[in-house]
Amino acid sequence: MSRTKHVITVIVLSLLGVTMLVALNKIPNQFEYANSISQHIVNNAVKETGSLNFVTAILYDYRAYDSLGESTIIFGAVSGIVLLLSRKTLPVSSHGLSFIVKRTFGMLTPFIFLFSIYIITHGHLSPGGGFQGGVILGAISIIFSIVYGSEFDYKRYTPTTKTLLETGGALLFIGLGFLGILFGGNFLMNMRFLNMGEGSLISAGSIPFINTVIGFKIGAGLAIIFYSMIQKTFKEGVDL
Amino acid sequence: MINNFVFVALFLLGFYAILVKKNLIKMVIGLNIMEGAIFYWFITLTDRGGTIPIVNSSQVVTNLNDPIPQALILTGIVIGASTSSFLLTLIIELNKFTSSTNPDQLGGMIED
Amino acid sequence: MVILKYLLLIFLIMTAFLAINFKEVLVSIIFLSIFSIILTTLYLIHNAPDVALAEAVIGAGLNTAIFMSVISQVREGKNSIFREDD
Amino acid sequence: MNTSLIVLIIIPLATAFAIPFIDVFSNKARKYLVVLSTFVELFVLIIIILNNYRYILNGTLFLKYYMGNWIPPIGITLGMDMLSLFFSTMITFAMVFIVIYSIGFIGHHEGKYYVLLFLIWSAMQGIILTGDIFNMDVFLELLLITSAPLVAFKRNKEGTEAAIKYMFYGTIGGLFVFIGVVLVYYNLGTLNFADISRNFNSLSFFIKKMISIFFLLGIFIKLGIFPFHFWLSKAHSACPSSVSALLSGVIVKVYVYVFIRLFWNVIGFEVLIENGLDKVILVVALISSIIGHIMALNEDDIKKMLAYSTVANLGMIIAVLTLNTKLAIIAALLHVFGHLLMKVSLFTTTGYLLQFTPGHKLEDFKGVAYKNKLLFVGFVVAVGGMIGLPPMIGFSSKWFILKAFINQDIHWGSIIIIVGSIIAFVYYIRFIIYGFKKTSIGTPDKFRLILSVFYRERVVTDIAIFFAVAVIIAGIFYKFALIPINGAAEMLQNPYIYVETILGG
Repeated sequence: MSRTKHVITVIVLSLLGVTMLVALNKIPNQFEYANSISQHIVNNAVKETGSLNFVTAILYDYRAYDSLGESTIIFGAVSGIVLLLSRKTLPVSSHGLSFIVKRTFGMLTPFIFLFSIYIITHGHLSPGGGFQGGVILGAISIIFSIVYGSEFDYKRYTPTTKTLLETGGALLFIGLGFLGILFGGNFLMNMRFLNMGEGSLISAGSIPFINTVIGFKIGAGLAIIFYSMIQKTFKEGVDL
Repeated sequence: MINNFVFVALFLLGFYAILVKKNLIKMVIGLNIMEGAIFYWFITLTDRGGTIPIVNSSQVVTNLNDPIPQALILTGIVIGASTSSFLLTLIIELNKFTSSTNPDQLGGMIED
Repeated sequence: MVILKYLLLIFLIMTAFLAINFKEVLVSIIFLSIFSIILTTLYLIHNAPDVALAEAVIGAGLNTAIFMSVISQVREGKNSIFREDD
Repeated sequence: MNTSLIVLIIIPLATAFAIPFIDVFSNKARKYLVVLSTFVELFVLIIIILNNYRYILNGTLFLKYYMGNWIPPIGITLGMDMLSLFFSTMITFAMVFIVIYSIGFIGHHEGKYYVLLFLIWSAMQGIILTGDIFNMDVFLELLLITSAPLVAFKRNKEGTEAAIKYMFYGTIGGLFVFIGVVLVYYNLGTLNFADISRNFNSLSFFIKKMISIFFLLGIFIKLGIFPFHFWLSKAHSACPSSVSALLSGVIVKVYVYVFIRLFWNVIGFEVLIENGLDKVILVVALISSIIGHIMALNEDDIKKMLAYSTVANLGMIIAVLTLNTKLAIIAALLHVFGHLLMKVSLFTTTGYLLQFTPGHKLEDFKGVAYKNKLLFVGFVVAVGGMIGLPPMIGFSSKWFILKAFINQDIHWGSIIIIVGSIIAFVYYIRFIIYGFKKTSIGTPDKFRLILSVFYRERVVTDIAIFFAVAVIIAGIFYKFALIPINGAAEMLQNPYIYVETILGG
């Protein structure tokens, strides 16, 4: 872009910025908390859903349909990326990092896995939940393909298991939704069965199950994304 | 007042990156900065100075932060991550045909 | 706490500006992950732990990994991008 | 509480998830699953129509569904009123035939193509039936990220470029809609359509204007209206014909639905009149219509020309909507229905005809009429519809549009539409003329052998001809289409029905 075009866009953007700033400062800065729906949620979320963490209560119970849409977005991104990057040539294995790094990660990966399982299952008690835990699970597969080379990742965590995990997780989520209908309620109803007291692990009805399902689904999805991205090929990628 | 200024500054910085920058990867970075700006602005708007929206038992805590914006932003962050990872795949794909990541040969964002 | 917040806000704008205007793409990606980390601390200051955890994991962790893998496969300039030896 | 609403959304979603699952076990089962689930979805919709046939006739259909048993303002509610029923039936019929067309056009070796196709289908149903503003934003994003890989399906240079541009414009549009959602939640505290429209007028004049501006910006970027229409022609032409039929014909209609739902039910059209935005929309939409026609004129690549004519027709639809009379809404909805049929039939026929031509340019169109005479007649019928010849639906919808403009005596609007139709006549006819020209160079069949890669020839031609016949049938019996459209126009004229049925119930 020539110099003048550069300057013009900067001037136009700063003018736009000034108008936005003036407009945004006119909003009353006191957020009327009373008449908003969060007042109801804060007051009786623990009774209705059993989850102590209100953000997880909203994500996986009050607005669980949003999280279904959300995990479909990730599913769509994954199938889009696989559609584009499914190379016809044989993936060449990148040969991983030095021995020291491999040994340290050998010791570290189980704890990362444990941490992500903790984040997923304790979604309704402490901060965290299916999405964040699932991304950490995906990070483990990223570690595999960087530190140990994508061929190691290919053998340990084969693409078929990844697709099975992802699509299985998604179908399980819809199954959990229909389970709500089976119990006489509506789609994605929170069945408060096997409820062992307030703060215990399995205490918020279907929220922990939705958490684990989403966690594994996102972990597998990110593993697929990263695996199909990291592949290197020798010659020019073959077309359709 | 400060938060609105930060939001507008970051939002337009990202917008500037998309309009002007030569490198496609820089444009995706600008997109991420725009999304981060909106999410941070939403949190500052609805921050009542309350405590973390997690209670340790069923007694009602009065002064809690609003949990709904946090749920919306969590969904937004994950949407932003999947859109930018797909955009980057398209950039890898484009690089097979043109050896540079310069959007000008794309005919630029504005002209057809 | 308030001074820390304003300090971090200044840092935020600086890293965003540098992430965009730095010549080297690799360095601007590092600035993007610093941007996410500062955003995480700001979310913690605003009492939003879930969002902070998500931003940390996705912004600093995932985005950087994916940007890096894209950088390694995308070459500016003439040479074909798939030569293995460079 | 009728679960048929959620079943409408979940069936394509479940098939999209099940296709890779079944691929792992046997790759032949995918064909039967794809066909089976399209007809199950069609069957569910027909059941809905037959069940409440009386309500549809007198235009008072309203189905509600509370997600997870939460009462409206707290949880997410699905609502199907006359407008959603009209759009949902239109989209389901179009999608059934597009899926069958792509079975013939693309074949079965592309597993991920059908996954994305069904994800788009469930995203569209999700947007049409949802009653929650953030949920609509999530599904809009889902529609964007699943249609972008299909734009880049051909994996050549134009396809990838078009997809990158499509993604950037779409994401920025999505961000503006999200800012609108943020402002709505901050000022009103609720995310439910009915709850927002109930106390939207309690806001100050300035905030109402800001919220409607942000929503307008987001929707106009996605619709490809005048200042942001650069991406649309590249995106709709760089993909295989079945995908461009899907994009130009069906996905764009969902954004028209979002425009109507947002500015009639949620924000209420008086707010737009009050802050003078409706005149702005009218002018911008008409400019976009004229620019679309002019750009289509100087474009000689047939698919880009069809994409620009979509921009032009969208401008026309949005312009007529802003007149906000009952007749105007009926005209707009009829034109949405007509344009869907004609655009899908145009893209399906060109998809078949383009396999005989070396390129998409005008000169390559020589002698195409003699390859498949019946199909070229279908092409001519669809072109006649777009121009507005009497028996086709294009004529009746343009007739209503002109009547709506004249009743409001905005004569410069009707002049622009007439001039646009004349320009459309010019740039469509040249393709038909070239089609009938005899080709002097060698036998054209030489091309056919190289390029014909169709999986099943019969399916492609039958679907294309079916759509052309549908254009004529809809044109003659458009009175039947008017039944749901009248009901929808009634419901839009008094939005309090929507609020009472969702919140009052």
